[in-house]
This record gives sequence, structure tokens and C-alpha cells, in this order.
Amino acid sequence: MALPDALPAAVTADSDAAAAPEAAPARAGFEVRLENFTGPFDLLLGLISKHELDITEVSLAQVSGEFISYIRGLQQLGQEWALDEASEFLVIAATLLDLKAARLLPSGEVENDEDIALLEARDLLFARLLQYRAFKEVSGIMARRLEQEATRFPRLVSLEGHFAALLPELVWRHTPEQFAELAAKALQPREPAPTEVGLAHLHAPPVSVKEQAEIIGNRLQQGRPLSFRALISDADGTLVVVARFLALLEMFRDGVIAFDQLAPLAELTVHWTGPDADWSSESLSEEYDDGPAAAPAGEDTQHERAD
Amino acid sequence: MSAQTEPEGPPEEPSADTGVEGLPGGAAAALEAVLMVVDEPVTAIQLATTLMLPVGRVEELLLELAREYDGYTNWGPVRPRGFELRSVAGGWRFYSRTDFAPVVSSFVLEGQTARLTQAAMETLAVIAYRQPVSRARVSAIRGVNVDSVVRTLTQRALIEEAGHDPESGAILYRTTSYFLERLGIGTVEELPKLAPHLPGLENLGDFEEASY
Amino acid sequence: MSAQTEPEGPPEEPSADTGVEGLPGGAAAALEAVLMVVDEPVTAIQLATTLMLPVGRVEELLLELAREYDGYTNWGPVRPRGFELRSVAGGWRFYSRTDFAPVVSSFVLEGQTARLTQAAMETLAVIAYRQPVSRARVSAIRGVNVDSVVRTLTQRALIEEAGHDPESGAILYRTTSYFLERLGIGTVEELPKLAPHLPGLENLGDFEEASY
Repeated sequence: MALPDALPAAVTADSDAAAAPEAAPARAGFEVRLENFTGPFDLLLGLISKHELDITEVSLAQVSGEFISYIRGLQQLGQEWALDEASEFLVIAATLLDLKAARLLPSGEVENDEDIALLEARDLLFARLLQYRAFKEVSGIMARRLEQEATRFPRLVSLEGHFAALLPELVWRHTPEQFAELAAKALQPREPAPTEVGLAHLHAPPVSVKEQAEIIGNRLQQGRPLSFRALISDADGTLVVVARFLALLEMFRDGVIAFDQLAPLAELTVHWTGPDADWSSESLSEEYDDGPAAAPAGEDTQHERAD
Repeated sequence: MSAQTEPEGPPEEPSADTGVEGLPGGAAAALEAVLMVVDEPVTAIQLATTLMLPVGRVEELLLELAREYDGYTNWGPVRPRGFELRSVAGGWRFYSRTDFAPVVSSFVLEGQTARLTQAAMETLAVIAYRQPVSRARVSAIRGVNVDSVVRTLTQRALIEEAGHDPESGAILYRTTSYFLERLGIGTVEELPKLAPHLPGLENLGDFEEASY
Repeated sequence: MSAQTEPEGPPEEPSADTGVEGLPGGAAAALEAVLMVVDEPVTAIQLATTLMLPVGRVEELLLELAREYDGYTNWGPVRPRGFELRSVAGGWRFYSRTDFAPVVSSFVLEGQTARLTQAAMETLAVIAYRQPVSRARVSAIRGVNVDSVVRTLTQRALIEEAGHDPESGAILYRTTSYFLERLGIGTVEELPKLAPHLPGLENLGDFEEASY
């Protein structure tokens, strides 16, 4: 998953589509289009205060409609969106939409995993919103402080002549050519700071779910049920454990394995239920390994190896 | 028009004919003389070193001077001066008094920096409270990309690079002492507390760490 | 030690609740505020214009202040200050008091080196090749605030002010003949061309404008 790494994964889980990664486009005055708002949280806070709702109690669903029509309005202005910024708006819009939809249904019951995920998404959104509001408030205090301080002027005068004359004679060792070299270096346009945060470190070393599925498949096809603990006993890192876990879920969905668990939180046992011979991890859905362009370049090689 | 009586002059310094205490005006005047040529806040330690006086004594004198310029002395009220002596960003420095800003500003054209935008202020606040911090983490809190704002803040010397995150390798940022100067505080600990602005969210810290 | 009695406080200003006279400390404090932060000496006429006071009154106040800092007032002796107010070439400015010159010198020389820092050299290089240029533009190119470095370079007589930018009003800087002398060339035109070092510097102008 290549989400802008600025986003907590839980919040963005619903909206992979919004975060389609690409090279960051040129910045095209996005701030201007936000008019008075400096970001999605700012907009959301603005809407909440407009309705005189209490941020700690308001159902975010109440302001969803306006939030969404606001970004629709932005879209209709027809300019290009800066993807990484737009994605954050869309993520929040998607969460709000979910919450709004949930409100239309009979309330009070938490029935399935989706409900729980929704609650978590709402809580995360609340938490982030409250956090943002706190910073917005202290930034207001800081701004007033800065303004107040700006009415004082520091004494910042050049050294009186007779003291300046005491300074040791300057040692100068640069030839005109060396000086020019220095100038060239100093005038070199500085590499603009990357607008996209590198994700490479998050994937290093890359772990392929398919590859792990292949390993698990090979072991289980020997016929003996294995515990999850046994299946991850040789994993050399959290990433591998996660990948194996995801692989198990995928394989379960494809109906080639089954789980046994005697009690909640008890040992999880996995056994093979699939065809004996012609199963290959290639038949797994491609949800994990094939998406993002931001995935490490070495991935193709890995697929081949997994075959 | 009260002609207020000032019962006594300032107590004279103990007879010390060695060092600065023996000069006209004594150690207090020596401090004034040095402070007249500094172009950035200077610490009590630096001053004590130059004047060859104990740091405690210098700190005491600085506080007395500051109070005197404000109109309060041990021997009664005096006319407030048009300038103030303030401790800012860990050092002492002369400033013009706030009341005279309209008059002074017409003489000081330079250094009247443009106001920061709201986006810049918010970004500055997040960096101030979370430093050292990467751009990505600031983005996560603000919900928008902060690259260009961070560049502006760096150019205006309010923030600076502070090494790299050991895990991600991302550049970390922190506020500068110029930031403290501009805000008129001694250290970042003097920033208003963030907690009162976070109602009932005690474990937000965990959330932040978890989400990042 | 004599506890000298100061019979009276300074005479209060005539009741003037308009203008600077109404502010705490009155017109004298307003003068102090301005004089504390101006770099160049200012004339009584400039001060009178800004403060909207008669020139005669301002001159009177300036003389009174100067005397007060020296320890003499109409209401008796006071502690001499570490600073003095002097009229030089028709303008008034605060200076550190001569008696303290040894202390001030040792403070000024403390930690001074005979060498420019890397940051100062690079800033000088930018100014040399882009002159006349404002601090803001140099900041934009260097990506950091250069105010204090520019002060150092000015103090070292390597650069000097060269008028104001017609649009922004910002002070422009250029290199001095002392700089040429140190570099061993006759004119700025003799600076080696940059092209061999750096292809593609032609569109640097765009970059600078865009980034600031």
C-alpha cells in the first residue's frame, strides 16, 4: 500500500483509491483555492463551529454533506489538485461519508467488523481533529505574542568605529578562482525539498505476500496441520510475520486452507484444504503485491522467484 | 503636579577600587556599557566573564537595571525609560519600549518582517511543540503538505534543520533562538502548555506514536 | 558612604495628554526609545518631526538626557550611566561610555577570529556576484536568514550599503574596494566568470524569484 505516509493507516484504510501515488505534481496554488482554510481539518473545524456544534459531541456525520460539497466546489474550479493534499481531503470525506451512511441505519448495535472499523475510523478522525485544533489554538496565541513582541525593537547597531578597529585583521586566503568556485556552489539552486516523502524505508527489506504464501503453501501441503506460531517460527522480522498473516488470510479466502481455534486467543492451527498439486501462490488475488508504483523496483524479480 | 520626593540615591557600591566596581557608575554602568554594543542577546555568564564578577552578582544587577528602566527602584519610583532591558532566548539585550512602537517604527524600516500566514503559524506551532520533527509528521498533524511553508520558515530563520531521523532518514526540524527572540521568551519550555487545549484526550501521545 | 538625598524627582512634564508627552516617561522616554535602536545618528529635526514637537524642545530634552546619563540633573546628582548620548556631526546617538572602553573591548574581542566563517564567505560570494542585492534575496538564495552575517561583513568593511531597491525599499548591498583589494583584483568585472564552474546558471533569476 503506498499511502502518503503522512496518513495514519487506519484512517486511510477505506480509501486507497484516493491515495493513488504518482510523482508529486507541480504545486499549483492549492492554498489559494482553499480560500480561508489551511487544510481539511481547518475546513472541518470551520464547519463545526459554523453550526455551533461541540467538537467533542458532534456527530461528524452532521457536517459531512457540507464538507463534501465544499471539496466538490473546489474541484469544479477546474484546476489541478495537488494529489497529496487532495488525498487528505478525500480520505476525510470518505470517512465522513461512511459515518453519514452509518447514521441512516438503525443505530445502537455494533454487529460486525465493518461497524467496528467505522467506529475506529471515527475515533481516529476525532483524535486528529482535536489534536489539530489544539495546535491551531496555540498557534493563535503564538501569533498574538509575535505581534505584540514586534512592537519592541532590539538594539541592533553596528559596532562603534574604535571598537571595530580593534578586530583582528582578516586572514584572506582565497584566490579569485577559489572565490568564484565558492560563489558557484553558493548560487547553485538548492535541490528543492522533495514534495513526496520517501517510502522506501518502509519497505526495506521488501517482503512479498505471494512469496510468503508460497512458503506456507509448501509446508501445509505436506499434510500436517501447523500452528500459526510454528508457521512464523522462522520469520526474521515483523514484516515477514505480517506478510505471512496476510498470506494466510488470502489463502483462506481462496479456500485452500482452514483455521482451527479451540478458544478465543488460543493457539491457531492451520491445515491444508486445497488441491494437492496444482496450487500456486500466483492464483492469489493481487491485492498486496501489485498495486503501488512506489513499490520497490525489485518487486518484479521477486514475483518471478515466487513462481 | 506632584513633586515626588526621592528619599535616597541608589546605595553606593561597597568600596571596591579594583575592577569595574571602582569605575564611575560601578558594575551596573559597566553592564550598560557592554550591553550597548551587543547585537544579539548576551548571557549573564558572558557578561560575568568579561566583567570578572560572580554570575550571581551580574544576574542581580541585570534584574535591578531592568526594574529601574521600568520605573521601579529600591529607593522609590523613577521615570520609566524609553527602553527596556529584557532577558530573551537565554540572553540580555536592550529593546525600545512597546509604548513607543509607532514613533520608533518610522525610524526602523528594516526588519519589519511581513506577518506569517495562518498556515505558516500552524506549522511553526507544530514544530515548536514536537521538535525535533520531520516534515511528514507535521503534515500528518496539519493534514496538508507543509514543504513550502517549511522552506519559508527556514528562510526566515525561525526554524532550522536538526539532523536526520535515525530510522527513516528524514530531515528533522527545530526552532531557532531567533524564534525565541521573536517570541520574547527564554526557552521553548515557556511556550503556553498544549495540554489545556486537548480536552479529555490523555492518551493522544500514544495515538500519535501509534499512527506514525 | 553618604546616602545622598535627592530632594525632588524630575520636574513633571507640563500636562500634555496628547502625543508622546502623554505616554509613560513622556517625550524624554520617546527620544530614548528611538535613540536606543537607531544605527545612524539622527538629527534633532528628524526627531522633532516624528515626535511632532518643536525642535527647540527636542534639543533641550536631548541635552538634558545627555547630562542625566553623565550623572547631572536639575534635581541633583545621579549614578552615571554606562552609556552616553553624544551629538556627532549633527546627529545624536547612544555610545558606550569611554571609561568602560577596556571592558567593552575585551568583550568585543572575546571569541573573535581573524577568519570568516564558511557561511560568511558564501554570503559574501553571493553578494559579490549578484550586487547590488538585498538581504532578502541573498536569504532566498542561501535558504537561511543572513542578517547577522551581513552585519559581520559590513563591520569587516567587505560590503556596504548601496541605496534602496526602488520597488521594495529594501537596502541593497555591494562589495567594497577593500574587498577587491583583499581578493587582489581591480574591479568587480575582473571576478572570474561563473559559467565554467556551473552550467545552467542563466536561469537562476527565475529560481530566485520563484522561491521567494
